[in-house]
Amino acid sequence: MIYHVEALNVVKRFGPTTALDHAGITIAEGETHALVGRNGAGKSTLVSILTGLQRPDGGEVRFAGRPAPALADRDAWRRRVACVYQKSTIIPALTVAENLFLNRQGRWIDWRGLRARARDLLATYEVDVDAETLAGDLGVEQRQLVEIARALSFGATFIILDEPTARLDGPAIERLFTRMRALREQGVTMMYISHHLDEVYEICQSVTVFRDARQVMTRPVAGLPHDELVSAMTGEAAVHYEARPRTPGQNIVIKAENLSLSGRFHDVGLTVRSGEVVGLAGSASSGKVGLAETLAGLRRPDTGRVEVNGSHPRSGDVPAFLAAGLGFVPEDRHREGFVPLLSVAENATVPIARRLGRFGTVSPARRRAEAAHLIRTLDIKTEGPDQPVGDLSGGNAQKVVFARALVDDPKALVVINPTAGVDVKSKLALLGAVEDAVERGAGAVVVSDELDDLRICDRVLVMYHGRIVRDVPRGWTDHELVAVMEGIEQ
Amino acid sequence: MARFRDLTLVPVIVLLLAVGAVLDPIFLTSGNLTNILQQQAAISLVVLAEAMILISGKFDLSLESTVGMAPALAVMLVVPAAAGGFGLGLPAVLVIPLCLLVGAAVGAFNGFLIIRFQLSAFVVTLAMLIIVHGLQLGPTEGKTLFQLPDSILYLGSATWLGLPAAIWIAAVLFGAGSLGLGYLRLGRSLYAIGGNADAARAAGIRVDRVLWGVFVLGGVLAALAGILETGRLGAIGAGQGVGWIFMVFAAAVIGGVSMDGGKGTILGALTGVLVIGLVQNILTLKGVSGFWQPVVYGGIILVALMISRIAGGKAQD
Amino acid sequence: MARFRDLTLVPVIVLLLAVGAVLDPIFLTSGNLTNILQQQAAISLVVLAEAMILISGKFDLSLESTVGMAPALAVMLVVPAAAGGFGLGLPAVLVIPLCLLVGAAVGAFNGFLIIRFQLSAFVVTLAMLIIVHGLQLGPTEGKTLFQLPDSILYLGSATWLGLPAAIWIAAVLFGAGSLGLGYLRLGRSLYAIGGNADAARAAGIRVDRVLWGVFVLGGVLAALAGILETGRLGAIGAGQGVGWIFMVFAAAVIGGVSMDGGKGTILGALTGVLVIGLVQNILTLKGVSGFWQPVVYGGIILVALMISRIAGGKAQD
Amino acid sequence: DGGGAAPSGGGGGKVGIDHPRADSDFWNSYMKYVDTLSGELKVDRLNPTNSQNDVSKLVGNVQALTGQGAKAIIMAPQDTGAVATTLQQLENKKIPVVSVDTRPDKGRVFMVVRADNRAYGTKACEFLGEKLGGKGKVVQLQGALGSINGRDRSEAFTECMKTRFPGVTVFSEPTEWEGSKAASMLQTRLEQHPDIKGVYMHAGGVHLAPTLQVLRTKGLLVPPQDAGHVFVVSNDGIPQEFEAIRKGEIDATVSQPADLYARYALFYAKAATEGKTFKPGPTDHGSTIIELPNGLEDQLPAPLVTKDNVDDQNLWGNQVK
Ligand SMILES: Nc1ncnc2c1ncn2[C@@H]1O[C@H](COP(=O)(O)OP(=O)(O)OP(=O)(O)O)[C@@H](O)[C@H]1O
Ligand SMILES: Nc1ncnc2c1ncn2[C@@H]1O[C@H](COP(=O)(O)OP(=O)(O)OP(=O)(O)O)[C@@H](O)[C@H]1O
Ligand SMILES: [Mg+2]
Ligand SMILES: [Mg+2]
Repeated sequence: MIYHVEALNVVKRFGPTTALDHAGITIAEGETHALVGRNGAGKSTLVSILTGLQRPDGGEVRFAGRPAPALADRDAWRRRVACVYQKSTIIPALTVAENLFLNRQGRWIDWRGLRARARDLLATYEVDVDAETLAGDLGVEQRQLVEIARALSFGATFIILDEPTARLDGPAIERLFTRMRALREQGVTMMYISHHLDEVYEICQSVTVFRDARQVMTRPVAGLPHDELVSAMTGEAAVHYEARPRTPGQNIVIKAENLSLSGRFHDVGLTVRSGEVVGLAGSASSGKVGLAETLAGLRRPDTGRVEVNGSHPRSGDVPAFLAAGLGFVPEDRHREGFVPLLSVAENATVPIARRLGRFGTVSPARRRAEAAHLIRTLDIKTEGPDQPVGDLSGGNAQKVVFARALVDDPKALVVINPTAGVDVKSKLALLGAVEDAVERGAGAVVVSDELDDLRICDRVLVMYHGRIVRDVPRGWTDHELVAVMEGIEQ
Repeated sequence: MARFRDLTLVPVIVLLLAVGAVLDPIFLTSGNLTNILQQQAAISLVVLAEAMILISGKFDLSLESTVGMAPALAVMLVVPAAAGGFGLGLPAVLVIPLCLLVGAAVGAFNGFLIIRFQLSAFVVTLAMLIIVHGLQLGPTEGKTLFQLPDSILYLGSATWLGLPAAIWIAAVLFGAGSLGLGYLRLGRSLYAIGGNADAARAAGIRVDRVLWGVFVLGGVLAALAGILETGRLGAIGAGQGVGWIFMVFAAAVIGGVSMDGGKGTILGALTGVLVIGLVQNILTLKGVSGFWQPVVYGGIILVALMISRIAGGKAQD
Repeated sequence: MARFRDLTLVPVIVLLLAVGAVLDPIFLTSGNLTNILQQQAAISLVVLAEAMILISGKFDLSLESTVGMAPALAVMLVVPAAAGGFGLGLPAVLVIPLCLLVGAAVGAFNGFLIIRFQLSAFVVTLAMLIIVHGLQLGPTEGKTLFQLPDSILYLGSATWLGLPAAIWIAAVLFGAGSLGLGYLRLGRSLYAIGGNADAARAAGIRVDRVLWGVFVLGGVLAALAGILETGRLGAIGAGQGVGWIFMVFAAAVIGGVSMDGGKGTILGALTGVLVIGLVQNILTLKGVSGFWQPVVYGGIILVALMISRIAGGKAQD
Repeated sequence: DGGGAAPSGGGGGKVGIDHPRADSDFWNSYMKYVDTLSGELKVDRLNPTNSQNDVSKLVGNVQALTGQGAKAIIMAPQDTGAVATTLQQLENKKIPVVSVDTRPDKGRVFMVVRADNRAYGTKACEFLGEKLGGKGKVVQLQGALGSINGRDRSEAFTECMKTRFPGVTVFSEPTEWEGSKAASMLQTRLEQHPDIKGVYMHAGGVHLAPTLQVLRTKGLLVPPQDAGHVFVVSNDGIPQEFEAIRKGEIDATVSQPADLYARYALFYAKAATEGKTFKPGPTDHGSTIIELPNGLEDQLPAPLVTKDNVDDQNLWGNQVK
């Protein structure tokens, strides 16, 4: 049988790290093939090899039985494969329209025509973005939608999607799937990477599992038990989330009244007690992220103020919020999450640097020890505390951001999309880490587009058009919560 | 909106015109304004070159040395030894092609080191700034070349339709640059490369080849600037172009071109050049003391920068 | 591994020492080596300042003007009008504190414009390069200040334990800088800010305050460099420090400090200074013709850059 | 000729002045003299411009001055080739040019007012050559090799040494008019050749203090009678050089007459606006006018100042305060 895409015995090393160790994948014509594996398993590395961005150290890639084109021949690659990369390939200083048609605008650009085509394209994929805005002004989510629309618009017969849904909310994911089904009907082959295994079951026909840089399993999805898939990824039996019972304490750790930020949210009030996890949910543009960033001190509200752990840090003054006992996981890890050139240890320990030595010094040994501990508890896959975070896989970088939020034993936690791009096992670990912190007496706000993340919450505040419309206690079903979020049920 | 971001300096230019007119009756005469344009014509070509290089995310300090060295070397190749040449006896008509060729060669060498060897553009072109200037000083032994072939003098001194040819040339090239960067796929690819080279590469843009081309074009424009300057001055001194590069950067950046790449327009860079030209002219007309002139001059650049910041609304980098 | 990345220039230094020793028997004498260090002491402080500023992701061109202006202004504040001063009659012992204060003020003003107004660091400090130099030219009317208080001459000309004081001062400051950036919380925060200012802010680092401090410290170091240079030269000319900034950047960048921020070490910058000092010394000893000197000099910088690229293994920016 | 008498009733016109640079002691004194003497000589002048050592600025400044109605121009083009076109244009407009300190290679000039820079080099060479008895090693701290004055001094000095004192070895150091480079190069050279016995500095303003500082730290700043004395000849004639000569720290300097430059530049410019002309031959102020291919040149005296004549009140360096 001739496969549409084959990667055989691929080896790729980055210095001491082996990202792919004789791994491979074979994808039949017209199927949607999932690639799953834990963070750092080598998925994105395979993507860069399948799209001709990197040369494998060994092994080969074949399209429809023929060897892949030379690395320099980008046009040939682009005819064979389109891709949504895990790392953004949007160019911030250009408009959305131009980003969509980058390098295929025609020799002379007809701007009016280009904009019209861009609007059509955006409309086709139901992306609610003005074609003339600068891509840099878009939110993470909108940016992701633009990338997806671009990749799908090439008319390539093979499309790779590397964690396209990590930053999308439910309806957007549904729209993407509708699109993918239509493409499959047209005979397009797809490779789909996600840490949401239910999506794999929903959209894919077969699945390949990578573990520790090797291919460990390839199976049709139909009839594959969920637990078996998870244990193939993790190499051990699957563990399920179990609700931990809690009773909130009396201390109020986060309190806000009359908070407003024009264009984002209005007149919002909430209190979070120690020993309590409060969820913030809402569909796109509901204002939940803006609110969370205000609670963390990143934004200065137009009215109202935030009380953290009994003190009133000056709004917009992040260090004051952190000093008041706040831990924070930002929405976009690349922008506010980590310093790529600095090591895992340094990134993770910035908030406690003052405790790692005397007279303003930082002892590297103590920093490394502290980091080693975090690496163990959060299960970060890295060469060691000294590896730059920029070299980590996406999910592991997210864990470093988490480590930074937890390192100072915060009294209040604000985490935004905490498990974006994190594998199933690590997801439990990260959410467990939030719950551990809460058991130690912290109060937490969890903002997420993923309902799974919200399961740890004692109650979920649902936002709609910038206002908190409902306080949903534990025990909700997906259907109920989504109905509130979509404003169907008030 | 986006269209007008290039033109944040227009109010500054209007202000300078008004101030100039009040300060000196000569200022708004067509003669004086023509002078300003002519004086800025040569340096504006270097600004054009630098703007393109900056937009594609790179850096070239060596352009200023090419302004002197390219015409000097070209002239030495064609004039007899008695006039300070190498005495090769090449035909004089070749002087302009040779000059542009020398500029292209410097650009190509810069590109080679920066792109192939992945060396720091700043230090490579800094070293080249020194080396290229040395390649003028060495053969000329620091002497001024003043027996020049007529052809190299023509462009910088001729008048076409009542305006100096240099102004026409600069205008046409700025027009071409503006259209090219606005409407050509190749031109747009500079923004993509400067904005995110990896993404540009993933989108199939031949990043290395385009960058190389930009460096070569930059060298050619600097050489052409040298030709215009040579015609305007009537000789090639050892200091031709020396010290320009700072003004070139200042013009480009106050004109809205980002030092971080991917941002800015050719039209914006042009407004930057005009601001600098107007300031210099006003300072000259008023005869501000040479000692204090730098303070006034630098102060005005700061003010222009602030206005372009306020009008542009965004933090600069 | 990471430890040695700073020291990619060490083989270049060894090579230069070997070449120098072969070319001239004087070269390896302790007298000559001391001279090299003394000659580089003042500029090395500016490199130290620039390295810190670059590591925190900013840029300062105006340091070179501070090298001349700060001591000149300080001297004019204390010497009588007959010696070219303002005739304020301030006590002469204040000259060094005043000089450092002036440097700090320039740094603070730079920081103010760049951080508060979010203006482009390149253009702000370019304008300030011009303005600060003008603030020296204006009051001195371009004259060299010859009659200096002894205190300002002392540091640059004294000898401590058989070595020029300037060498000790530079050594101590480089040691402090290296330790500070390696082991102080504040020092480490420069790397975080230069690497990703938003992330640094979200991690609780007071980015603006730290950056401001870095600019002020940079100004103070440049003023101190001015004091050392004044002592070495015995007078303050209008050109003191002028033209240094390119060499400063070259030294920092070939020493491994990135122009993009967040990368590099103080020790690396020091090796960059040493390379430049050795090259200059060898060229002087060999008496290479002044006309061709730039070509040799620039060529050696390129070679050093390549070696540091090959030894460092990573693309530069 | 007509001296500086008659106030211009008719015929005259505004004089445009462009100064070459604002960062050297010599030119600063010149600018001061221009200010004071233009009152004394009743010269009607426009605001002076300053081309800051950049010929392309000079061209712009001259355009601005003629735009403002200058009827004669005083300039000091430091790049003598690159003003050719400008001179051509001025000639077309019938605006006479007085060139101070430098002699343009091409293009009409009404009068060149300068002392011979080659003569500076030769005088320095003769002085040093004799003091050293025609043998030994000397260092020449050059200006910028791209500047005509630096090159003239340098070539004349080297040539004279080669022909008249072949026993003297000359080390030429290109300092770009920078004190810092001068100090480093002299220091290195003295390390290499401790038996250096003479120094010729192209510019006292920038080279004097660094040279003295280096000699002092090397213990070479000793009286002329001492065997270890290094003979130093400077150039410019600023007061600090005279001071150093009096103290015996340096031995001589060539006084470049800043005052005469200013006085006769203004004088000839004014004369030109009044339609006066001049002929080659001796003048009433102790100089000679010579004929050039492209105009005339008044060669002003540039005396060598030594301990013997350092207190001469006619030297400009003794008049400034
Ligand atoms: N440029 C690089 N330099 C060094 N190491 C790298 C680089 N890119 C990837 N790696 C390493 O290769 C391994 C595989 O990374 P990869 O990005 O392929 O993982 P992934 O499976 O996509 O993980 P995730 O699910 O978190 O995205 C990781 O250990 C990572 O640290
Ligand atoms: N940086 C920004 N500047 C201006 N408006 C913004 C910015 N970021 C987001 N917005 C807009 O503010 C509104 C609320 O956004 P916010 O991110 O707080 O909501 P959200 O619930 O997180 O939405 P989403 O799920 O789409 O991220 C939206 O209309 C969004 O487009
Ligand atoms: Mg990945
Ligand atoms: Mg959001």
